[in-house]
Amino acid sequence: MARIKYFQALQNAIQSEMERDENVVLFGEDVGESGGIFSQTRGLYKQFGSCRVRDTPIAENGFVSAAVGAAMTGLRPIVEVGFEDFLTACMDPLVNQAAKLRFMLGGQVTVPMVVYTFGGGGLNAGPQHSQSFVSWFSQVPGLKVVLPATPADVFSMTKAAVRDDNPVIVLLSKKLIGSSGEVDTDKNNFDIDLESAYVTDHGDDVTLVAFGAMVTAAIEARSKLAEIGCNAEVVNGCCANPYDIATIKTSVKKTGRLAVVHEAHLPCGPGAEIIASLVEEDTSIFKLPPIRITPPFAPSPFAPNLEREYLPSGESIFRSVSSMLNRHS
Amino acid sequence: MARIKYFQALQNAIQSEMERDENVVLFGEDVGESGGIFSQTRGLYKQFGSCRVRDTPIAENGFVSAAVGAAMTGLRPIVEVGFEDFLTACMDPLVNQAAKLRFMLGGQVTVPMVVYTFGGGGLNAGPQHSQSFVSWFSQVPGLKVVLPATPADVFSMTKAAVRDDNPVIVLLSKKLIGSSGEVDTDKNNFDIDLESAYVTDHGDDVTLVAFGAMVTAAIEARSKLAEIGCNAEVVNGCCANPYDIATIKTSVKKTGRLAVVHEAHLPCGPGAEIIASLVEEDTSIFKLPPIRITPPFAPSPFAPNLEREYLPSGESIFRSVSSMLNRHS
Amino acid sequence: MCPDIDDNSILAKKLYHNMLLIRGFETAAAKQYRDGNMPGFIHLSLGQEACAVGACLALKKEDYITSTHRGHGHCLAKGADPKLMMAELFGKSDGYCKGRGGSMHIADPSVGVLGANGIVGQSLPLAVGAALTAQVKGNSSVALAFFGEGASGAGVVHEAMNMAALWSLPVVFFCEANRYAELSPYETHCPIDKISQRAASYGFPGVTVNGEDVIEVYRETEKAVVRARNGKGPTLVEAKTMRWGGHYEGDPQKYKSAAELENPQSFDPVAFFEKNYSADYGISASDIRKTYARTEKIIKDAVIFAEKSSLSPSKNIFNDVYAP
Amino acid sequence: MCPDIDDNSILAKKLYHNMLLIRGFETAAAKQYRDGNMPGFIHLSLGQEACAVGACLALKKEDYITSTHRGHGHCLAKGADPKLMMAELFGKSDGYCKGRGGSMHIADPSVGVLGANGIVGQSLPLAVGAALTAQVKGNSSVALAFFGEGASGAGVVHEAMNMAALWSLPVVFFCEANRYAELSPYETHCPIDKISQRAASYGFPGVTVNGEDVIEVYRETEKAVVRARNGKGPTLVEAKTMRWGGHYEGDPQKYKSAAELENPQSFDPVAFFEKNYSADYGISASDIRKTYARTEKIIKDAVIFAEKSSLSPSKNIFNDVYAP
Ligand SMILES: Cc1ncc(C[n+]2csc(CCOP(=O)(O)OP(=O)(O)O)c2C)c(N)n1
Ligand SMILES: Cc1ncc(C[n+]2csc(CCOP(=O)(O)OP(=O)(O)O)c2C)c(N)n1
Ligand SMILES: [Mg+2]
Ligand SMILES: [Mg+2]
Repeated sequence: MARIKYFQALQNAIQSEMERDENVVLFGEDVGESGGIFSQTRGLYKQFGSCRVRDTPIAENGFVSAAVGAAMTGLRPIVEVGFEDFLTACMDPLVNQAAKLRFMLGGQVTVPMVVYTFGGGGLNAGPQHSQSFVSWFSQVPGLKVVLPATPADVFSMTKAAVRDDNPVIVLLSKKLIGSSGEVDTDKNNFDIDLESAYVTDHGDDVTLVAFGAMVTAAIEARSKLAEIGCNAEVVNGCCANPYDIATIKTSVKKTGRLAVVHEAHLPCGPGAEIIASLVEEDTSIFKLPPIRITPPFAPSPFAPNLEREYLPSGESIFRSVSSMLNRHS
Repeated sequence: MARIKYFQALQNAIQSEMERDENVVLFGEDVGESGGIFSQTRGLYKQFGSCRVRDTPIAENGFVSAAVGAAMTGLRPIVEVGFEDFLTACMDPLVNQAAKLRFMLGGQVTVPMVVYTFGGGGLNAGPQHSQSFVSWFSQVPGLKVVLPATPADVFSMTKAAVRDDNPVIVLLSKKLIGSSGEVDTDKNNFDIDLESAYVTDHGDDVTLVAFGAMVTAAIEARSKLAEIGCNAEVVNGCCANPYDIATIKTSVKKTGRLAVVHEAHLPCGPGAEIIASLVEEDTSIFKLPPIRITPPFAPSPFAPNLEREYLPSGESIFRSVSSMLNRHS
Repeated sequence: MCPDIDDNSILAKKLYHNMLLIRGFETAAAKQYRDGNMPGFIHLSLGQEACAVGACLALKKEDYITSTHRGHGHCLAKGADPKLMMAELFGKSDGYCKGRGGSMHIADPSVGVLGANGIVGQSLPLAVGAALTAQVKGNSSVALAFFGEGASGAGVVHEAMNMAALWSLPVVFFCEANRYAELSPYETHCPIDKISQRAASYGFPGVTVNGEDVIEVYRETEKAVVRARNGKGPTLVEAKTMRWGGHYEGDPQKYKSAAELENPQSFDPVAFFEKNYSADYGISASDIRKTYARTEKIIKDAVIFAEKSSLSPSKNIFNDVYAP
Repeated sequence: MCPDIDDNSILAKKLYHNMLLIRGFETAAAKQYRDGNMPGFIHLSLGQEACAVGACLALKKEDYITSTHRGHGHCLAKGADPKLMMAELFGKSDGYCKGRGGSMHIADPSVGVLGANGIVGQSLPLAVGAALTAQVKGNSSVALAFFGEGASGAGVVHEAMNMAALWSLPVVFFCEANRYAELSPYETHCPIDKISQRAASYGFPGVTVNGEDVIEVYRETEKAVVRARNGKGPTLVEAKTMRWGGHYEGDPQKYKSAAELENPQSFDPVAFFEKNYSADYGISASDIRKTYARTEKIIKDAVIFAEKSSLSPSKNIFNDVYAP
């Protein structure tokens, strides 16, 4: 076990997978000699050389599609798209190529590739550098999508993603880049699958399902709720294609109350999917109306005071959940 | 009133808006002299000339972004992206530019533009030419999204979209291109707003909310359901940003039963949003668990027998709804 | 390295044979389509046979191609099985894609066909990726991407060429400038006469060839392939060719002039070969007849195979969405 | 049409003044950023002043520019108000974007600034759209798009240039090749020495200028603007320039050599002007001192204005998401 940072967990995971399998290559903007704009690829160029670690030109469509072509022919590319906002530039290779090729070509190929990116708000990066597009990818059969919330998540999910024979999108959180946590970096048997949510903190009164950076916020809210005698269970949603409804259902069956927290917008977001999936199976699962806690339906504003209000936080989750409980007690 | 086809309604709407306002221009691949691959722009080049009606090169990113630049400076561009599947190529101008510019520039600009496209299945066009990305755009503040289900819808929604001062995406259905309907093409006061669903057929037993081509299928299912004594209410969802939850709620309050039908995939689709929105307000609104009727979570297959099974149809909606009713009676 | 074409009549015969194979396949497909046996859309390459054949015979089996919506010829020329192709066009279970892909998605990785593709422009970066694999693995494979002059306006084409140049990848970009993109002519898409001039933007060679002349296509592509195989990086080869028919089968082609519609066969790579090369390569009238017969038989068998193949069962729809 | 520069000392003085204004603005912004008064990221254009100024003074007020993440200089040169810009960088309610956009989204349509933009490459098609408006409306406006050599690898740049050529639009593509894109050098992005060569791919003129020399930048851009205004279509102007600092303020610049880090000011358009042109244009040492003082005062006022401006109220977050 070691205490490392979120971005180091990424670097460690890539490094150990590249050591393990020489077909793993890494490319993206500034991932090479410079070591990445957040130092997330530091040392990899030196260790693995210019053939396996490459700086690309600014051509997300082209280099993600090249990753698909490489994956079809025997490499296992890891590709960085620096900001999640720039996935808008490579939707075609992700959705029309990577996700579909295996099915569309009758099973003749596999497309083992990983695209990781830093998304969400918290750094006052403004409307074009703070977005969360997670639910777009929930809509796409053939893709897997994960959202690591801790350095340990980053490490294990990235490694599992590299080993997966499908295209996997790893949606990292910009806000968490410098956060620390315990990671067992020596561990090498990746029995975790990419499709499991997990409970971070147990409780009986209300279930908080959160994704990515919102997990930390939910855990903060849990502490505050404890002060008013509410014992919340926090579920780290982890994956958004597929959603681990089973784990969430187990919790909601117990608590009867649900708040889903995410940085993606409300309409057709992860919260909608989770609530609909639960009620479809059992209309009486909710003792109280479930709630979704998300940014307001506006682009992400730049100014710190505005962004602070905009993003769900421990405080705002606490407020929303306690008013949900009060309204109905 | 005239009986015209779906694609003609589009042509008529564009034509009359171009006659009304000389700032309206049209561009896209093959919309010019050739009149469009579905004849959807026939005659416009001749009537309005090569300055206002232009064939673009194959450059969806570039020409949609050019539409944004034109809209910011005083034109009202209508842009065709032939197949909805190719919107993957212009997500950046739609999401990072058109949708955000007004907000992001502090209200200094408006971006009045329309992007229309033909989506969904039914023509055995295969996995890269049959998709429905509607819920991606439900996630994007600043956009409006409509899905015309009839020639009358096409006519009024397109005209209203052109007059709207926001970027509007009109998701047309490939399958309906040749379908006919009554349209009041002389009507010119477009009091309709772009945010209203409407009931096509009244009923008390179950609410079928459908979008685009699925409205026809739902109406078919309604006839079959009538044969087994079930009186279904069909709601044409019409818009997917925003969703008209009020109209849907009125119906579900009455029937207590809901099936949502769409061509978009299930996870985080319109059905999820509608169900979550309703249950959030009132956990007892559903007498029976609501259902979502969508294609299976796989890419759209080419072969007719496969695509027939894949897409929701009058028959499959009937089966799903009747088994929903049976399971619980 | 491929043998020199000048005194290689075996190769010349193969070029000719393959052109006839494509001619036969496309003609049969057109008929089957008109007869209602083929669903969806098909895009034929009649008139462009010399491009597919000249380019692909400059490649080895271990080399890759990526193709477009107009890909039948490319796939056949690279060695795909006409039976499995035809079955796919019919939407049958024995088709290359089990009926899931159709005409625009024919692929056979076992002979280096990484797939036709319905998204204009994507053939280039996909080939760049395959070339990257070859470079990283240090084997001598080359990737060749087919694309049209319409595709040349797509941004991803520029991105792919730029990346290939920067990384000196073993890739050949092969543009079939067939006068139209969908319903609009070359001039709608390209502000310059020769797309091959764009190679200068990336510092690699570009050449324009006569797409009616399969020997010329072969010779220039072969140079590009050798260059790529020797680690010298990409080349852009542009072939001026002609799409005999419409964009898709059934296209009324109202956008074409009467002259164009009347006699598309004025541009005919098969006839061109017969006229200009058959004597040189010692191909007799009887050889020609035999080649016609042989390719006709192959295509006939392919149609029979496709007809007999069963429909894909819809219960398998979840197969291959995800790899296990 | 813009006046000839050779005997126009008023214009020369304005060029000089505006360079100093940018120099002052960026220097103040850097300080405010380091002092923690500016949130988010800022990308400075110190060293590149001659590009923004030379290009924008070749334009009229009715002309448009589109800019990039490194846009302060462009906006100032085109006439945006330093006060409202600085307030935006502070995230205040009086900023151009009411604090919603920040450094990467400064815009002032009233003087033709259609906005800085955080998406690399999009400045070009947005300018193409503005040029389209001018062409359709038949007025004489021209649009100029700034972009970097890094952006030149983006597909949309190719799409925009191709479209502008095909439609003969009144647009100027202005590339600031400042040696780096983020953390990687020119060679990572461009396989050729001069980006201006790419104009040949579209059949319009391309020229490379010395980005240290504001007069040369002005003169060549002016030719391009006149060409565009006369309906002759686009031009690509590339200025070889230099980014003094890091990609963003605070960038540790580990990727630069010691030599580069030591003396970025070896490339200095302001000093270049003073040395080579001040005498020609009759600009005395006292004029120079006065210009420094005047621009310093403007910037100081801008900072005070920004400091005094209030925060944007978050209750207004739904304003301007949709037009009424
Ligand atoms: C990204 C994208 N945009 C548009 C289309 C629609 N489309 C299919 S083929 C075609 C024309 C292609 O022209 P060209 O590249 O010259 O190939 P050709 O059909 O002549 O072989 C177009 C526009 C598409 N398939 N993909
Ligand atoms: C589509 C997209 N990809 C990546 C980025 C991240 N990014 C911001 S600036 C930059 C480098 C741009 O280099 P250049 O065009 O040379 O401009 P400069 O910073 O040198 O002014 C990159 C990669 C982005 N903003 N947009
Ligand atoms: Mg063509
Ligand atoms: Mg640069």
